[in-house]
Amino acid sequence: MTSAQLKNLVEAALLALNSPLTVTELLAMFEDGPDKPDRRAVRKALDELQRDCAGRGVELKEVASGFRYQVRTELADRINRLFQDRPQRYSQALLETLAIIAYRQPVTRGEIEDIRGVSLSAGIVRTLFEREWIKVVGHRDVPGHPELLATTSGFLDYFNLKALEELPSLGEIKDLSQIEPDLFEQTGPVSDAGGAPAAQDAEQTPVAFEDDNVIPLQRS
Amino acid sequence: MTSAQLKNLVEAALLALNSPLTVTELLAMFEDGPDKPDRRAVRKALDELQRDCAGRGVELKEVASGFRYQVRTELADRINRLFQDRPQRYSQALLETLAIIAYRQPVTRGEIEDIRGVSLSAGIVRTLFEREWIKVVGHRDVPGHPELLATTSGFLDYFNLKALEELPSLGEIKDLSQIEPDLFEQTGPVSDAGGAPAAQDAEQTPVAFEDDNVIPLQRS
Amino acid sequence: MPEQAKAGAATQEEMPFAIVQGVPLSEIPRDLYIPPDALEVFLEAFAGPLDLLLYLIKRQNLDILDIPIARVTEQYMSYIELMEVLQLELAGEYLVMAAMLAEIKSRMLLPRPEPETDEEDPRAELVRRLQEYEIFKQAAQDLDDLPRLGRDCLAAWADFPGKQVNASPPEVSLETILQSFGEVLRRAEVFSHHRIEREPLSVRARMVSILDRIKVEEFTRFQELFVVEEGRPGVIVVLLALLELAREALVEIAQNEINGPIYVRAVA
Repeated sequence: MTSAQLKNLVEAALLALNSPLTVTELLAMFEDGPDKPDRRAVRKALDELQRDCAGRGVELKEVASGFRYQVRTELADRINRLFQDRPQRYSQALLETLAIIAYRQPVTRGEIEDIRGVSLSAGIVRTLFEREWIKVVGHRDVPGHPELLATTSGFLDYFNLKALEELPSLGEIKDLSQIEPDLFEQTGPVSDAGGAPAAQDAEQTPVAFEDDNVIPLQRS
Repeated sequence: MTSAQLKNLVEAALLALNSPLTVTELLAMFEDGPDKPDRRAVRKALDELQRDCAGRGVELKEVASGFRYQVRTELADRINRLFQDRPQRYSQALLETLAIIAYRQPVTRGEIEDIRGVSLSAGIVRTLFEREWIKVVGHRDVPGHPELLATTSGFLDYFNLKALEELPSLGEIKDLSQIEPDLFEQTGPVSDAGGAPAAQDAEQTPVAFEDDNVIPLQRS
Repeated sequence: MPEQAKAGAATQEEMPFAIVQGVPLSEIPRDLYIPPDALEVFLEAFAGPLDLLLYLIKRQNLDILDIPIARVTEQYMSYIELMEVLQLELAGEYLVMAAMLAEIKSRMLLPRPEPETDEEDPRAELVRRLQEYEIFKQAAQDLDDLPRLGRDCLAAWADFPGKQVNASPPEVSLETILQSFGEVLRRAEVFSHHRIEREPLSVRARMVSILDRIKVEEFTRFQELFVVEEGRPGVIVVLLALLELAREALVEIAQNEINGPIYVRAVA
């Protein structure tokens, strides 16, 4: 591998992962062997990439947990305007996931997938963690030791609850759905095998799935 | 604003947002006024940024909903090693359903079922909606008013396409007039119409089904 | 392709069985033999009766336009019978196809009028469907081969430390969450194996709070987990939570000697 190829790969890796990477982590891209670059070569690639950023809108910065590309803060004002006109809301998938965690805790990702019948996107879980609504409380003792997810006190605070016991019981929820069927049909694109009703919803709600978790409203 | 500044800003914006941006969207960074660059200037900045990617590990690509930076596909394998979760695989049933929607859109569930010869599972449709790959675009004016499904720009973005026309071309149905007479009438001496033909075939063809086609019952 | 049609069995072996990445394969891979216990998996590999039928036709190197209906029907029926013998749950569509094949076969066996009459070949509809299905099966494969975001092309992004707007994330009401869960429940009822039974929430909540308190490295005294002030119901809930945690193998409960103190710790 030439040093130019190595540099390309390092740049691409840092931009693809969007989390700081150390030299050691970057080296995980290569199998052990004579072709594996050494730390010095990676370091050199990083130096060059850093220099390449001179005069650009992004810079390669070394932070505590490694290197990452970041947008220069001088440009923040203008770029922030791009976020501005994007009011957001949570996707149906995220809300359902949160509800399952609330009622079935502690619960693993796999169990959530079983209940929803759809695989769980990493973005949803990340968003829930970022909002500090969920936490890991342990690991299930099965192969893979999946994490057990539960809601936090922050979740209770946000929803103005003193304790989980204050959440309505499942029976009450079912009643609710019988009383106000219209409300439920508007909550998302739910389709089921025989049923036509669900499909209709999809049209009504611009349920976007950008970033898996948060939806910019105006783009449908 | 100099063209170099504009270029920096466009690059930074595309990297900061992590969703494709159109020229119009990029222009939202500027207030209306004499200093606001015109579309041509933004377009030029994009062109230059695209050229700057030559020989690098990332490229600036235009997909259905705008421009995005992405890692060159040649490097994806190595970089994927840095990710914990493997990219998802989709079932044949899901891909077939998606292909029918993509090529036959707008299309109803019933039409998809007719083509595939099996009923459409709720999970597949839900997954496609959740991924934001399909949407409802109307209803067919037949009894039951079934929904018409079509693909979204998110679908094109995901498959790295700018427009539906870029999809691989579809095979063609051969003219039914080309249908050949049944094989047993052609091969070998005409046997007595009754029960024999199957046995006769088995004898003639090297691929006897017992050997490698169907598991004979007595073996199980 | 007239030659192919006339060729029949004699030249069958020379014709490519399939084109894989430009290389014609004229032999069926030997590893296609399916051990009986893998049958279920094997059948699941078929996306439906058309897929199975297409497989039977393709593996004999036949063109869809000249299906030897009797042979294919027989083979198809063998699969169906096998599935029934093994008591595999058979989608209704497979039986519908079996009936269709049987009907075509019987019509083919009837003495037919002279070819100049424009009566349609009994196989015509089946051939049309098979062709159409095959086209989309291929299209699905092509789609799968396209570069895909997150697999072949990775979106490039940079951190944005200056990001300020939308610091307040989307608002959600509890009602919305409840509606979402009602939706999950409604859907879950469709699938009986996804049954969500009613369970006293307080036990679940207590399970989490216990997990929060105990550690993997050291044992926590059993008694410490109970809050006497909560009275009898509170104590019972804690006990139930502990038992449930033990049942789910999330905690380990230990007692070194008879009547000695009981300890609890998290399972690593």
